[in-house]
Amino acid sequence: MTIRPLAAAALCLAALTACSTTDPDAGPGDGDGSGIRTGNGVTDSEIRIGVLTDLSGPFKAGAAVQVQEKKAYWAARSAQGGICDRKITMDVRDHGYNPQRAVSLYRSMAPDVVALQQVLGSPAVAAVLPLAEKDDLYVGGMGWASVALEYQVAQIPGTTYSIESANAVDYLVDTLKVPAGSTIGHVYFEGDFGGDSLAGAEHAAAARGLKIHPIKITPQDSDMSAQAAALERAGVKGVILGASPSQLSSLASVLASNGVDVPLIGNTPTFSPALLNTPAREGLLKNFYTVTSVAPYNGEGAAVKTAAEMFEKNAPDGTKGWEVPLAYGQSELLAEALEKACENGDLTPKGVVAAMHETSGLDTQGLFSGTLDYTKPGEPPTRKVFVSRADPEAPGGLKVLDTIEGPSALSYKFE
Amino acid sequence: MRTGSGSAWEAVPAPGAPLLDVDGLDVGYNGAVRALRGVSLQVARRGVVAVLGGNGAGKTTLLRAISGTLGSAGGAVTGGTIRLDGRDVRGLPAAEIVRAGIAQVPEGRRVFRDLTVEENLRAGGLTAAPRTRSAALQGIYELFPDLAERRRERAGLLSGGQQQMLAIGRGLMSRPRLLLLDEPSLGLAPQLVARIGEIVTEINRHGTAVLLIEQNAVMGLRVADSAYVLEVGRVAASGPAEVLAGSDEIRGRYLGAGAGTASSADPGPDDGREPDTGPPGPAAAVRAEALKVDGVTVRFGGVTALADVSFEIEPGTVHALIGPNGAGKSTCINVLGGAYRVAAGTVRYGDRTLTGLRADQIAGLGVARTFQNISLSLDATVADNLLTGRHRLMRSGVLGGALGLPRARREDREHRARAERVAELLGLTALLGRSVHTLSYGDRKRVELGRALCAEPTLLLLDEPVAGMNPAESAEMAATIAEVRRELGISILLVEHDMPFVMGLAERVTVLDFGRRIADGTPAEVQRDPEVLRAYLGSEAA
Amino acid sequence: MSDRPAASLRLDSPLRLISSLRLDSPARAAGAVLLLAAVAGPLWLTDFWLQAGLFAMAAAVGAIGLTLLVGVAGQLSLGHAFFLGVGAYTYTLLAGEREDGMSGFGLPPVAALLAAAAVAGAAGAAFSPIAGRLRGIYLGLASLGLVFLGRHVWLNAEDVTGGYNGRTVEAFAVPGFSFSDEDPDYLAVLGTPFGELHRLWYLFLAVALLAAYCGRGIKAGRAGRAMAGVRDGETAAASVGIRVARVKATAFTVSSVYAGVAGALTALAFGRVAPDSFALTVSIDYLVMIVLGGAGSIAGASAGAVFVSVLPLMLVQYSAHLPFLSAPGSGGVDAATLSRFVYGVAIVAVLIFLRGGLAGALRHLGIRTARAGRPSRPARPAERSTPKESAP
Amino acid sequence: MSYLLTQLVNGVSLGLVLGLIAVGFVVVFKSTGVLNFAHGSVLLLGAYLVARLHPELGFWGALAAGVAGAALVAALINTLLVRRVAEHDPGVLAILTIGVDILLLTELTRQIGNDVLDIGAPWGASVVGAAGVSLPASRAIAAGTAVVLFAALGALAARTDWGLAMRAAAADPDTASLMGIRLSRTSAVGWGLAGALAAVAGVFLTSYPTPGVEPGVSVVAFAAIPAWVLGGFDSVPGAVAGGLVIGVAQALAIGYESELHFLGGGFGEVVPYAVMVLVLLLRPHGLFGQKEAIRV
Repeated sequence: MTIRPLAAAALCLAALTACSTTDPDAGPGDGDGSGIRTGNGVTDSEIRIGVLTDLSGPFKAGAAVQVQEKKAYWAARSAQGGICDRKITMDVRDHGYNPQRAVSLYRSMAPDVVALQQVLGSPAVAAVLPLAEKDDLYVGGMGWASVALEYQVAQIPGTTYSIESANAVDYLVDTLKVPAGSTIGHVYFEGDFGGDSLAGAEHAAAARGLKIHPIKITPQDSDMSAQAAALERAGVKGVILGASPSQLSSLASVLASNGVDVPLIGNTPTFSPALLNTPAREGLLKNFYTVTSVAPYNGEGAAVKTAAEMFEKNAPDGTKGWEVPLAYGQSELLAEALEKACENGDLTPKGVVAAMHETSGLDTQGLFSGTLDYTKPGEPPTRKVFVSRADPEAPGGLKVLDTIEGPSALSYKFE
Repeated sequence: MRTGSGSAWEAVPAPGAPLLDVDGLDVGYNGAVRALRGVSLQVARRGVVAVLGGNGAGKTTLLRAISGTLGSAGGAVTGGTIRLDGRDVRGLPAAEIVRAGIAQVPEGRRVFRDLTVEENLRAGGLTAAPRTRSAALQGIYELFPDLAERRRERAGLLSGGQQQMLAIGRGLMSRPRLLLLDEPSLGLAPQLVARIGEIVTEINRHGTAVLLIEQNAVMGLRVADSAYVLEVGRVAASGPAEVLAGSDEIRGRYLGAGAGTASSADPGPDDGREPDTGPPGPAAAVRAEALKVDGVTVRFGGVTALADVSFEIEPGTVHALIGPNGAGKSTCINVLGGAYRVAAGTVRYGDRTLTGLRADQIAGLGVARTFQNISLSLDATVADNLLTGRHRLMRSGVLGGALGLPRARREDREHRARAERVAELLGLTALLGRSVHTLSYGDRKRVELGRALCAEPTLLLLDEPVAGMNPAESAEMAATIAEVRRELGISILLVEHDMPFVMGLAERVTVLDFGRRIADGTPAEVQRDPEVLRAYLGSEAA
Repeated sequence: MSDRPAASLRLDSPLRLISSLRLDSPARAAGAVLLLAAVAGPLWLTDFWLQAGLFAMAAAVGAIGLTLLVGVAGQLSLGHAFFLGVGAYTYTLLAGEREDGMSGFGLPPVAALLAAAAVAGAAGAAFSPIAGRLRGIYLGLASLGLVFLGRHVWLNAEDVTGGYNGRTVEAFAVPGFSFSDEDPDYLAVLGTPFGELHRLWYLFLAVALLAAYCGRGIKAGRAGRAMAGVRDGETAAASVGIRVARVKATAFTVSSVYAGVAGALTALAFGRVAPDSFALTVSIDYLVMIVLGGAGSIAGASAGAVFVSVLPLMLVQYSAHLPFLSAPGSGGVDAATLSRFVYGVAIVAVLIFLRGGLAGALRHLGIRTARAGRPSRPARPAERSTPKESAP
Repeated sequence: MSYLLTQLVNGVSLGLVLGLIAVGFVVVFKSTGVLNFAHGSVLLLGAYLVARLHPELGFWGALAAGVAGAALVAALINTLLVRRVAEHDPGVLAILTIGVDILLLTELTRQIGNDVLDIGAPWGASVVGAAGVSLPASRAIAAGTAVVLFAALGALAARTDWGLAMRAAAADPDTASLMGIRLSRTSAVGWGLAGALAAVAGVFLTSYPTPGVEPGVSVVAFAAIPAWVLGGFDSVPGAVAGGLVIGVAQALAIGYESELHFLGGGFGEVVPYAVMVLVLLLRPHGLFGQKEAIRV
C-alpha cells in the first residue's frame, strides 16, 4: 500500500515541475497576409458565428423562424462576396431553455466563433453574458432586458423593455387620453423581462401622474380570469402586458367578455399573429396595441420589405411575425460590426466588440425605430419605438400606427 | 395442455372420484423457503375435511395454493397438481378458481369493513349469474338471521362472531362446490365456536364440500369426516376424524401431555447435543432483574386485546406465555417491548417503569426481542444484521463513520468480534458473509435471535422462536435457548404454540385466553388446569 | 464477493472502483486507470467536456447524498432540489460582495462552502420533525411542497438571490490561489493553459471523491446500519435501541449536507445561481439518477449522475453526427427530443427489466401507505399475516 | 362584494376541475397504489386528441375520441408497464410513471409543435353572468359537468356490480380476488377512469379563457396533487373538497395579490403547496384521510 502515496507524490511533483505561470502567447494575435488580425472563428475564407437558441423549449416557435431567416441572410450575404472576403457560416446550438446546458454549449462554441449572433432566453442570457464578457465575445439578440446594457460585449437590438413600457405610458396619456390620476394595470412575468417592463412603466406613471396596479404572473399561468377581475376591481384605465401570447390571448378575451373596454399595450414578445384566430380576436382588434423597437412584419421600411421577401422565399409556410425583421435586423447589426472590424484590421472577437461600439447614427431602413447609436455604454442605442395595432388584414397581424419617443421614455435613467 | 386426443375424455371424472384432489404439492416462498413438500389430500364430494397443525405448519399456504392467491404473498407452486373435478386448476388466477367453483373464506374474516353487510354479500356473488343472486342472498339471510337484521350496517361495526358469519355467507354467495374455511373459530368465544361448527355441518348438508383449517382440533375433528395433520409442510398424519380424535397424539400436540408419544417432542438424536432443559446451572451469575407486569390493559379501538394481565418473571428464569391464537400473547410481548401503549397498568423491570418508554429506551435498559414474522434487513449480510443489534453498545456517529476515524474503525473491529462470538454460539459463523435473503427460514430465525443477543440483553423476549421449524430444528433451538440462559444468566420470556417445546423449557408458564390471564404456574400445574384444557380443546374437553 | 442474484445492476464507475480499494487486482488496476484518466482530464478534454464533467461531478455529490436518504434510510424525498438551492444560495450570499444592491458578506470562499454545507444541513435538520411524522408518499409530497415554497422565496428575496435571473457566483479560492482565470492569471501544466474550468476540475474531483469515501463510510458504519434498520422495519430497529426519529433526522441532515455542497458546486460550475436550477424537475432528475444506478449504492448514484447530466449534452453536441436526427425546429426527432426519449426509456426499462437490481434496492423504501392490508413480502408462509381480532 | 363573489365563483369552478384531476389520482392510487406522475401527460393527450380531431369529427365526436383515447392509454400504462414491475413498491412505481410521463410528454410536445391548438368547444368565449358576477361559459359548464360526473361516479360506485367490484378491490385486493374479482380488470378500469376524467378536465383547462392546447397544460395536473393530498389520498369526496379548497385559495390569493403583497409577488402559484404543507403539518393524513393502521 505504500506504492500508492509514493506514486501520487511523484505525480504531483511531476505536475508541479510542468507548471508555468508566464503566458507565452501574451503578445499580439496572429495576422494574415492582408494585415488583418484574426482570432477564434475566422480563417482566410470563413467567418464563423454562433447562435445559441431554444429550438426545443418554450420559445422554439419564434426561435426557429429567426434561425431560418438568419440562415437565409448569411447565405445571401456570402453569395454576394461575404464580409472581408470571407464566407459567413452559422453554428446553431439548441439549449432547450436550460441555462446549464446553455453554459456547456457556450463552452463548446466559444473557441470556434468570432461572435454569438444570438443567445435566446433570459436565464440562458443571464448565464452566458458574464462568460462572454470575460472572453470578449460579441453577443447579439439577447432580448431587450436592461441588464444587457451592463455588458460591453452585448449589442441590444433596439431599445429596452423599460423604454418600451415608458413609451406605452406616454402613449396612453398623450394619444389615448388616459386622464391623470387614473390607475393602469401592469401584468408581467417574473424575471427581468417583466421586471424591466415594470420599472419603465412605474417611472413613466410617476412622471405622468398615474398609479400602477402591478400583477406578477409566471409563464405557466395561461388563465387570466382572476387577474382580469383584479384589474377590473382596481378600475384600470389601461393595461400594460409584459408576458407572452398565451397570457395576451386570455387577458384580452376575458377583459372583452367582461366588458372592460380599456387599451391593452404589450411589449414586443407579447404578440403572435396566431392569436387572431382564437377567441381573443375581438378583444385584440378593439383594444390591443404593441410597443416594439423592431418593426412588425408589415413594417414600412425598405429593409423590412427585403426581410419579408427573403423569408417568404425560404419559408413560404413560416409564421410571419416580428421575428423576421428582428432576425434580419440582428444580422445587419452584426454584419455592420464585422465590416467595421474588417476595416479596422482587427477581426478578432475583441475587435468585433470594439467595432460594434463605433457604430453610431445607423439607419436600418425601418428595421429598428430611429437611428442607432452604440457608442454610449450603459445606454440603449435608441429610445424610439413603433406603436402598432392588431390588424387582421396586415401580414403578421400588426399595422404600424406611429413611431414615438415620449417624454418619460427620454427621462428614464439606467442605473 | 392437450397431450393427446384422449385427454379430454379422461378429464371426465369417475363417479367416485374426489371433488378436490391435491397430489404431491410443493410450494416455495420467494424462491428460497419451501413451505409445502409433497402434500397430497382429497376432499370427497359433499365431504368435510379438516386440516390441523400448528403455526407455520403450512395450513394457510395450502389454502392459498388451492385458491390461487399465493402470488400476492410471494409464493409459488413448484410441483404437484391440484385438480377440481378432474380439471387441473393449479396456476389459474384466483378469480378463475372462484369461477371454477372454489370459494375461500380467509383467515381473520377480512370483511370489507367500509361496505355494508349486503354489499359484502353482493361482492361475494359477483361471479354468480344475476338471476340466482337474490335467491342466494335469501338463503344466506335464512342461515344467518343476524345478518338480515343488520344488512344496511357497515360490516366493520359487526361483532367478531357476526363478521365470521358474514365472511362465510359472502363465500357461499358464489354457490361454490367447495368452500375453503381458514380458521373460522379464531378468536371466538367457545359458544360461538360451537355455533360455527353447526354452521359448517349445515352448509355441508346443502351439498357444499368443505375444507376446514383449524387449530382448534376438537372443533375441527367434530365437524369433519376425515382430517389431515400438517407439520412443517408435510402431512404428518391423516385418517377418519374419529380415529384421529381418539388418538393421544392430537392431545399431546396441543397440550404437551404425554410428550413421549408426540413426534414433535422428539429431540432428534442426530444433532449430537442433549437438550439441557433442566434448571440453570452455575455457569453464569444472574444479571437479569425481575420483570413485574401489573394489571396491564390494551385496547385497539373498541376491542380489548389485554385485560388486566399480571405476571412476574423471576431473574434468570425462562418464563413462557401461552394461549390460543388471538389470546393476546403477541400484544403482550409488544407492550413489553414498547411497540404498543397500555391503556392501564404498569410494567416494571427492576426499579424502572417500562410503560411509557419508547421501544428504543426499553432496549437501552437491556430488553431485547425477536419477532413473530422475522424482521431483518434482507439485503444486508448476516454480520451486518448482527452488528445492528450492537447499535446501543456502540458510540461512533455519522462523522466517525464518514471520515473513517481510527476510533470508529477500532470500535467497528471490536464489535464485529463480539458479533462473531454470538454467531459462533448460534452456529452462524459460516453464514456471516451471506446476505440474509439467501438463508433458509430456520437460519433467519437464528440470525434474529443473534441480533437480539448482540444487544447483550438481560431480558430476552422471544416471539414464537420455533414456529414453522421441524422437530430437529426445534430441539436444537431449545438447546440453544437453554444454553444462552445458562451462559449469560439472563431472563427469557417465550411466546410459543409448540407445547412440548414450552413445557420442556420453561420454569413457569402464564396462560392467556381472550386477553385475560387464565392460569399461571409451573408447567405441570398449568397442564392440569381445567381452564387451560377448555381454552385449548373447547368446553367438551374439560 | 457476495452471491447476490445476477440480476442486480452493477454499473461500474470510476468512483466505485476508486473507492473500493479492497477489490481484487484487475478491478484495482481498472480503478487506477480511471483515476489517472480523471486526474489527467484537464490535459486532454475540451472546455465543453470539462464543463460537462463539472456538472456531472457536482450532481454525483448530490446523488450520493440522496441515495443515503432514499436508498439506505428508505425516506422518499422529492425535495432534494430545495436543499441544493439552499447550499447554492448560501455560498453565493456568503462569498459574494455587497454590490449592485445585492447583499453579500465577502467571506473567504472556503468558509462559504463549509457554511453552505452547514446551512443546508441545518435546513434538513429543521425539516426532519416533519419527516419524522410522515412516511412514504406523504413524506415525498410534503418535500415536494418544499421545492415550490423555496422557489417562491428565491424569486422574491431579490436582494439576496437576484430574483428570477439570479446572481453571479464568486469564484472559489484558497489563499494565494483562485479557481478562476485569475490569480495566477496564467497557469499552464505540461503546456496546457489551466483556466477556470481546469482548476475547478480538481476541486470538484477532490470533493466528489471525498463525498464517495464518506458516503461509503456512513453506509458501512454504525449510522448506516441504523438507517438500513429503520428502512427495513422501524419496530425491529427500535427493538435493538435505535432511535428511529433521530436516525431519520440524521439521514435527512446528512443528505442535505451533501445537497448543500452539491448546490454550491453546481453554482460554481454554472457561474450563476437562479431559481430554475432548483426546480422540481431537478429533484426528479436526482431521483432518476439514484434509481438508474441502483438506490442505496454509492457507485450507482455516481454513475447515474454522470448519465443524467452528460447524456443530453452529448446528444445535443453531437447531433450533427447522428444521421437519424433531424435539425431542430424542423418537426422531426431532434437531439433534445431524442435525449428526452432516451431518458424516459432508460427509466422505464431499468425498472421493468432490471428488477432484482434497482427495484430490489428500492423495495424497502418503507412506503407502506394507507393500503395497509396489502401484504409486504412475508418471508415465510404467511400463516398469520392478518391482524388478529378478539371477540368483543 | 361582487368582486369577492367573482373570485369565489372562479375559484369554485377551477376547484371542481382540479377535483376531476384529483379524483383520478385517488382512483389510480386506490386501485393500484400508484402515485401517478404521468397523469398530467394523459390529461394533455386527451385535450390534444380533441383539438386534433374536432375539425373532422366535430367537437362531440372528438370529445368522445379524446376521452376514450386518454382512458385507453392510461389503462395500457397500467397493463403494459405498471403491472410488469415485479416490485410493487410505491416509490418504484412512482418513478416508473415519471419515465412514462417524460416519454408521453416529449412525444406530445413534438406533435403539438409550435402551435397552440384550438379545442373547438362550442361554448367558445361566451360569458354567463348573474348578480354582478360574470363567469366564462366554459367554466360554468365545467363546474356543472364536474358535479354531474361526481354524482354519476357516486351512483355507479354505490349501485352497480362494477362499482362494488372496484370498491371491494380497493379496500382489500387479496380478499377481493377470493370473490372472483379480476384485479387486472379493476385496476385497468381504475386507470382508464382516471384517464377519462383527466381528458375531460383537459378540455376545460384548454377552453377559453386559456388559449388552447399547449404542452404546458400538463403542469396543471401538479396543482391537483395538493388537492389530492388534502383530501387524504384515498377519498373521492375528499379529493373534490381538496380541489375546492385549492381552487378557492388560489383564486383569492391571485385576486387579492395587491393586499397580500407581504407574502411576495406571484404567491398565487405557491398557494396550493403552502396549503398542502400546512395541512400535512396539522393533520398528517389530510383533511379526510384515515389514519393508517400501524401493526407490528
